[in-house]
Amino acid sequence: MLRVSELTVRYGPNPAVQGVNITVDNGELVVLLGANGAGKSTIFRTLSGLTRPTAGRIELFGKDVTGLAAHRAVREGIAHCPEGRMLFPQLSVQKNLLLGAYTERRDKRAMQARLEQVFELFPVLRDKQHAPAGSLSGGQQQMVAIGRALMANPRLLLLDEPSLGLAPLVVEQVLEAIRRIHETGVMVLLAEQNARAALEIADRGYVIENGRVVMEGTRDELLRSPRVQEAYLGV
Amino acid sequence: MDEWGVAMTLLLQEILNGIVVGSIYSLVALGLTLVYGVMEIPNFAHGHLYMLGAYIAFFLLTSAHFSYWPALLGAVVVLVVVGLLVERLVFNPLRKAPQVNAMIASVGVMLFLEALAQAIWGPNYLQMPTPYGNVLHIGALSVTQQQLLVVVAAIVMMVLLNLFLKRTMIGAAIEAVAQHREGALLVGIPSGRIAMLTFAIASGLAALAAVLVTPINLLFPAMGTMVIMKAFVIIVLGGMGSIPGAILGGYILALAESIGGAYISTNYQDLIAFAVLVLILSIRPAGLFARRA
Amino acid sequence: MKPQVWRRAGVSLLLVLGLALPLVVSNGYYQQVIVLAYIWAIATYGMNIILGYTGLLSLGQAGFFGVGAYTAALLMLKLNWNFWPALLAALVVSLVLGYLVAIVSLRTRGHYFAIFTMAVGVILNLVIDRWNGLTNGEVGLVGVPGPGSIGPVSLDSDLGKYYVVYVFLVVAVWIAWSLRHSLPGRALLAIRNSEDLAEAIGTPVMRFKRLAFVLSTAFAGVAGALFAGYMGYLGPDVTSINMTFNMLLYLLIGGIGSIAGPLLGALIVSFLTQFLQIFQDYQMLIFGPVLVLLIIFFPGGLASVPRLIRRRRARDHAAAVAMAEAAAIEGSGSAKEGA
Amino acid sequence: MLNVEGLTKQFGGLKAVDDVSFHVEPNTITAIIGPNGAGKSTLFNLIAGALPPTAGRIEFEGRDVTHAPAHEMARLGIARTFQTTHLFEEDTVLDNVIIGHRLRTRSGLWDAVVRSRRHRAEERECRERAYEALRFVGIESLADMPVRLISQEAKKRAAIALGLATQPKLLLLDEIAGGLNPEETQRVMGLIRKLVEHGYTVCFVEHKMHMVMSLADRIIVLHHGRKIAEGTPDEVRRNPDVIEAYLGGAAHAAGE
Amino acid sequence: GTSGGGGNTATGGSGGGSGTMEVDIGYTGPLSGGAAFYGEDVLNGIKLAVDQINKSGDITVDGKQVTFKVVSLDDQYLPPNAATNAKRLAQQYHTPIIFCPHSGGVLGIEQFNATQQPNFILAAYTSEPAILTKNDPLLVMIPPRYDAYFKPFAKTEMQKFGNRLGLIPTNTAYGQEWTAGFTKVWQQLGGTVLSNNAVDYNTTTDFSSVVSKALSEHPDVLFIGGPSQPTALVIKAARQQGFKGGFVVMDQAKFESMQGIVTMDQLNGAVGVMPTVNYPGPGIQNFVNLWHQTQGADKTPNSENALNYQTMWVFAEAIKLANSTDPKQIMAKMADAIKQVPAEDQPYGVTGITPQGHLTGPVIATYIDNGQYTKLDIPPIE
Ligand SMILES: Nc1ncnc2c1ncn2[C@@H]1O[C@H](COP(=O)(O)OP(=O)(O)OP(=O)(O)O)[C@@H](O)[C@H]1O
Ligand SMILES: Nc1ncnc2c1ncn2[C@@H]1O[C@H](COP(=O)(O)OP(=O)(O)OP(=O)(O)O)[C@@H](O)[C@H]1O
Ligand SMILES: [Mg+2]
Ligand SMILES: [Mg+2]
Repeated sequence: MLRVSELTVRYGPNPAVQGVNITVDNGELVVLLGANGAGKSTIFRTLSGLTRPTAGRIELFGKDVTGLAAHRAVREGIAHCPEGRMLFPQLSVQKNLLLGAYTERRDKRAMQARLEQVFELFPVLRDKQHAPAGSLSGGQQQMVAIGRALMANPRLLLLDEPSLGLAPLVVEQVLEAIRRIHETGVMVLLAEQNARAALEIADRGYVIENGRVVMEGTRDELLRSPRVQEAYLGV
Repeated sequence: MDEWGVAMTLLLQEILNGIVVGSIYSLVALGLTLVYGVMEIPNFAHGHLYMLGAYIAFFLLTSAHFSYWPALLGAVVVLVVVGLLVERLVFNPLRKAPQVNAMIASVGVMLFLEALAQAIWGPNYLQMPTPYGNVLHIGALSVTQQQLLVVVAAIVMMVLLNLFLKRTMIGAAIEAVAQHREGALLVGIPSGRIAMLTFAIASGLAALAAVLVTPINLLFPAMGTMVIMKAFVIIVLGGMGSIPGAILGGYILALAESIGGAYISTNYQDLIAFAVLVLILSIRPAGLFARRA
Repeated sequence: MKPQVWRRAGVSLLLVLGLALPLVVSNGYYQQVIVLAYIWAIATYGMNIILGYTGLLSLGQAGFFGVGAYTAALLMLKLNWNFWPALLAALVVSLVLGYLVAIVSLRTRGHYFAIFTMAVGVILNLVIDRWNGLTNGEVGLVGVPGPGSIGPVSLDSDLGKYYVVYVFLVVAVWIAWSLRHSLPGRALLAIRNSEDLAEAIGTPVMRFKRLAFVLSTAFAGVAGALFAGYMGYLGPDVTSINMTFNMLLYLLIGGIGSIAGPLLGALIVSFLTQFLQIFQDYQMLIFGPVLVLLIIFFPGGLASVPRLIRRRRARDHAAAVAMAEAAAIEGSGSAKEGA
Repeated sequence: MLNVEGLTKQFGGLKAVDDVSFHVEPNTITAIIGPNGAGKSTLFNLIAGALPPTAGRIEFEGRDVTHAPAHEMARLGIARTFQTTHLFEEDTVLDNVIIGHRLRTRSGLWDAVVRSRRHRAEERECRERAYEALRFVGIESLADMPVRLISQEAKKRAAIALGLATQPKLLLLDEIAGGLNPEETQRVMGLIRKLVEHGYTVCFVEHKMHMVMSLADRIIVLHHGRKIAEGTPDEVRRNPDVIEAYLGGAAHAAGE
Repeated sequence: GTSGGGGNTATGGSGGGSGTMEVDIGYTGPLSGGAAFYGEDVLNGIKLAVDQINKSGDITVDGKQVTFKVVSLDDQYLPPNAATNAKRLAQQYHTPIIFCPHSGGVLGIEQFNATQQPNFILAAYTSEPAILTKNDPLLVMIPPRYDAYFKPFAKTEMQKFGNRLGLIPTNTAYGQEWTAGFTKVWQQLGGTVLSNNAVDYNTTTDFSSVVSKALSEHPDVLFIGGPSQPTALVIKAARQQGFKGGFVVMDQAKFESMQGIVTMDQLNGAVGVMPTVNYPGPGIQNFVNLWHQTQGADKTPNSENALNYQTMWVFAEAIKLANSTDPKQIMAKMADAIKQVPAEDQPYGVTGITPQGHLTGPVIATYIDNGQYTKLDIPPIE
C-alpha cells in the first residue's frame, strides 16, 4: 500500500502542496480531483521522485521511499505516466515502449509479452511502432505514454490526466484499460479532468484545492457531494 | 611505366591515402557522434581529450616503458576517468542551460587541457614510437602497417558502436537521455549515470583514436584543434547521430581532400572539407543521411 | 515614470563617462585595451542580434569581421581610398556577403546551421590566410591608414581614434537597444520563442532571420574596418574561429540577449585576460576553469544579476499573483454572462 | 468564407488528410472532430499555410490561397492557436500579445533606429490592440504577469488574445479546452460564443463532446484523414459511422 | 629613476642609492597555443643571456651596476595582442628593448612605435623582409637573410642528384617567399621546377597524400621545409614511398630537431642549416656547455636559443657604451657594441649591423652525406 503523510512541496517560497495525506490501499484505484494548478501533478512528481518533497513522508508497502531518485522509484514499482508525456520524440514508438521496461530489460520474453499487451490495448500503436514518437498525433502520443508506464509492470501506477487529448471512444477504452489493470491487483492513482468517468471506476477519491486535501471519500460519497458535483461534474 | 600507368598509380595511391585519413577522421568523429550527434552536447574539447590520450600513451611508452598495446589500454583507461570528471564537473551542472553555454564551457576545458599538456610535456612536437612502422608495398602503392591498423580499427570500432547504440537497451537509453532527461528517469534510466557512461565511452574512443593515429603524425598540445573541427563537419554532413553517416562523411571528406589536393591545389586542402560541407548542406540542408524521417 | 527618469540619468552618466575616459586614463596601454574591447563589443552586438534575439547560433562572425577589415584595408592600401568610404564599403561588402550566406545557410536548422556557419567562417579565414596575392597571407597588411582628420581635428591620434570607435560603439548600442524594443525586434524574439507561432501571427520568418543575420554580419564588418583603421596593421589571425569563440564568451559572460551584455563582457574579459598575464605560461590553466565557473554560476551572464535579484523579490509577491488571477477569473466570468 | 476542395496531405506513405472538402460560412462555429491521428491538426496546418498541401485547393474569401505561406494567411485574416501553447514563458502576457498586431504595421528597422513618428504611433497602436484583445478575453488584469506564473486557462486565453491581436476574420482553435476542468471549459465556451457574437468566424478541434455539441453550428468528422460525416450536431450524433469510429458510448453523453 | 644622456626612459625599479639599477627587457611572443614551443625557445635564449650578463656584473650606467630582468607576456602569436603587450611593456615597465619573434607582431608594433612615447627598440626575431620596409630607426632584425642560401643549396643538390625539382614547402607566406626565391635560382641554373604542392605543415594529418602527388612527377630533388618535426615527417613519407633523391630543406627546419622521427640514413642527400651544436661559430662550445649546465644535459640548443642569446649580449654592451637606457642612444652604439661582445658569448658570431638594423654574421649550412654533417659555406650577400 501507499501511504503519503504530511507531504509539503515548495517551488520557491510558496508551497504548491501542503500537508497532504493520501493512502492507496492494496488493489485500490484512487482518483485525485482538482482544478488547474491545484497541485495534483506536483504530488505525482513527488511520488515518482522527479521533485523532492520539502517535508513529509512517503511509504510504499511499509518501505520509506521519500525523496528517492526517479530511476530508483521505478525499481520500487512506481510507474508514472506524466503530464506532458515526456516521450523520446526521435526514437521509434517501439523503442519508447521497450524503454518503459528498462529496469527489467534482462527478461526479453516478458518484455515482448507486455509489448503485445500494450498493442492490444492501443492497436493503432502497432501500426505506428516504427515511426518516431514525435511524428504521432497528440492523442497517439498520449497512448504511447500510458503504454510506456504499463511496460514497467508497476505495483503502483500514477496516471496524470491520461485522457488528455484523447477521443471519447479512446477515453472509454483507456479508462476500461485502467480498470482492467487495476483488477490485476495494481494500485492506481489517477488524476482526471473527466471526473465522472474517473469516479465511476474508482474506489475512493480526494479533492485537492490550492495544494491541500479539502475532501476525501469513497466513490459514492464524492459523487453525491454537492461541492464535487458543482465544480467537477459540471452538473 | 607509361603516362597512363603513372596517372593511375597516383589516383590509386591517393585513394588509398584518402581511406587512411578518412579512417582517422571517422575514428575521431566516433566519440563526437556520441556526445554531439546523440547527446547533443557541443563538446569542442573533444579534440583535446584526443590530444590528452595521445600524451598519456606517450608517457606510458617512453617513461613507464609500456609496450604499445598496454599503453593504448592505459591511455583509454585514463581518458575514461578524465571524461567522467569533465562530465561531472562541467557538463552535468550545465545540463539545463542553453547549448551555447555548454559550448563555451567546453572551450574553457579546451584551453585548460592545452595549457595542462604544455605545462607537463612542454610545447614541443613529440613523436610517438610504434612497433608498426614498416612499409608494405602493394604493386606500385605503398602503405605503412600503422596506416593499415588505423583503417582496420576504424571499421571495427564503427561496427561495434553502431551495434551498441542500435541493438542494446543501454544504447537506446543513451538516446533516450539525450532526448528527454526527465522522461528517461521516469522509466528507470539513471540519466546521470548514462551521461557519465556516454562521456566515458566517447573519451575512451578519443584516446583509442589518438594512440592509433599519432604514430603517423606528431604529438603537440594543439593537435586536436583542426581535427575536431573536421570531425564536427563530418558528423553534420552524415546527419546528426547517424553512425553510418559519420563513417561515410569521414571517407567522403578525406577522399575529397586527398584527390582534390592532388588535382586541384594542396594549398587549399584544409578548405576542401569545409567547402564540401557548405556545398552539400546547400543542396541537402539536413545532411547526406538525414536521420530517420 | 520614476524608474525611467533614473534610467535616463544613468545612461547620460555612462555616456559622459565614456567621453571623459581617455582624458582620465591617459596610459596608452589601458586605452588600447579599452578601444579593442569596444571594437570586439561592436562585433559582439551583432552576434547578440542573431543569437541573443533570434536564437540562431552563427559561428562565422569572425570571418565576417575579417571581410570588413580586409575590404577596408585593401581599398585604402591598393586603391588609396579614404578611411570613411572604405568603412562604408566594408559595411556594404559584409552586408552583401552576409545576405548571400544567409540565403543558403538559413535553410538549415539547429546544429546544422551552427556548423554550416562555422564552415563559412573557417573558409573565410583560410582564404584570407592563403590568398597571398591579395591579402599578403599571414604576414598581413602593413600601414593601414587611420580615420584621417575632419577639418583641423585629427582623428589619427590615440584620442581621435578612441572617439571614433566610441561613437560607433554608441551607435551600435543604440541600434541594439532600439531593435530590442521595437516591433521588428519583437518579431525576432518571437522567432526565437517558436518559429511556428511567429509564422502563424504573420511574421515572414525567413525574411526576419535574414535580416538578423545580415545585421549581425554588418556589425562584424564595421567592427573589422574599425579594427584595421585602429591597429594600422591587419593579419589573418583575427578571423579565426577562436575569435568567434571570444565573442561568444563576451556575450555569455556579459549576458546573452541583454543590451549591456556585449560591452560588459568584452571589457571584463579583456581586463581579466590582461590581469592573468602575470601567471605567464599558466594563465590558461586559470582562465579555462574561471570561464567554466562563470558559465556555471552565472548562466545568464553578469547583466542578469540585477534581474535575478529583482526576480527573487518578485517571488515574494507571488501571493499577489494568485490574487490577480482570482480577479481575472471573475473578469472572464462576465464574458460568460455576456454570452 | 473558407472553401476547401479535395485537400490532401501525404507524409511518406501516410495520407494524413485525404481528399477533404468542406465549406465554412462567415460568423459561424465549425467543429472538427475525429479519432486521434485522424488528421485534424494537420488539416489546420494546411489551412493556416504551415504545411503545403499535396493536392487540393483552399479558397479564403474567394481567393485561391492554396500555396500561401503561413504569414501570408495571417495577414489575410486567419489566426490560429496550437494544440500545445507556444507562449514565451519568461515575458509578460502583454509582451507576448503585443507582437500579434505587428503584421498590420509597416515600420521597419530604420524606423526603429531613428524612432520615427510612424514607429511610435504603430507601437502605441500595437499596445492598444493588445490591451483590447486582453480585455476581450478577460485577462487584462494579468497583462504585466510573466506567462509562466499564470494558470492554464489564462494561458489559453492569452493564446486567443494573441490571435485576436492580428485582427483575424477566422480563428482556428486546436483543442483550446484541453486540460481544462468542466468549470473552466464552460468559461472558455462562453468566450467562443462571445467571439462569434462579435463577428468572428471560428473553427475548432475538440474532443469534449458536450462542448462540441453545444457550440458548433456544423461539425465535420474526420477518420483516417477522410471526411466521414458532416452536418449539424444532431445529425452527427446519430450517424452510426461516427458512433462506431469515434463517439462510442459517449454518444449518449453527447445527446444529453 | 636614473637615466643617462637626457634619455627619458626611466628605469622600472631602480635600486635607488645602492649603486645598482634594474632594467626590464620586454618579450612578447607565443607562450601558449600551437607556436608556444617556438616562443619558448626564443625566450629561453634571452633569459640565459640575461642571467649570464647579470652574473658578469659588467654592465653599468652612470656608474651604477645594471641588473636586467626579462618581463615576458604571451601574445598567442596574435598581432593585436602583441601590440597591446608592447604598449603594456613600454608603459608599465619602461622596457627600452622588446623582443618579438613573429612578423605579424613586429608589424603590428611598428605601427605605433615610431609615433608613441615611450618608445623602445624592437628586437625582431623574424627573417620576414617586410618588417624592414617601414625604415624604422628603432628596429633590430636578428636572424640572417634566407636568400643567401639559395645558390649554394641549388648548386649542391643539382650537381649530386639532377635538375628536376619537386616542391612540398609549408604554405605560410614565409615558405612561399622562400619557394619563389629558390625556384628562380634553380631555374637560372638550368633546372626544371615541377608543380608547387604547398601544404599546411601544422594541420596536415598525413603527408602521404601530398608526397604521392609530388613523387608522381619523378623529381630528383625535393624542396621542403616548415617547422622541423613535420618537415621530418615529409622526409620520412618520401623515403617510405621510395624516393631516392635529395632534399633542399628551408632554414625554418632544423636537422637536430628531426632526430627520432627520421634516421640519419633517411636524411642523406639533404642540404639545410647546420645544427647549432655543430656550428663553427666562435663561442659555440661555450654556449653548448652553458646550455647543458643550465637547461639539462638532455636539452639540445638550437638557433633560436643561440641567436637571441648573442643578440641580448649585443644590447647589453650597447647600453653600457651609451651609458643610458634611452632607445635612440642604444641604437647609436649598436655597431660599436657588436665588437665588444666577448667571443665566447657569440655562439654564431655577429659581425655588424646594416643601416636598416639587420644584424650580420657568418652563415654556414650543411650537406648530409653518409650520415655525417659536412660543412657548406655560404658566401654572404649584402
Ligand atoms: N517547476 C515549478 N516551478 C514553480 N512553480 C511550479 C512549478 N511546477 C508547478 N508549480 C506551481 O505549483 C502549483 C501546483 O501545480 P501542479 O502542476 O501540481 O498542479 P495540477 O493540479 O497538476 O494542475 P493541472 O491541472 O494544470 O495539471 C501551481 O501553482 C504551479 O504554478
Ligand atoms: N510531420 C509529420 N510527419 C509524419 N507524420 C505525421 C506528421 N504530422 C502528423 N503525422 C501523422 O499524421 C496523422 C494525423 O496527425 P494529426 O496530428 O493531424 O492528428 P489529429 O487528428 O490532430 O490527432 P489528435 O486528436 O490526437 O491531436 C497521424 O497519424 C500522425 O502520426
Ligand atoms: Mg497537472
Ligand atoms: Mg491534433
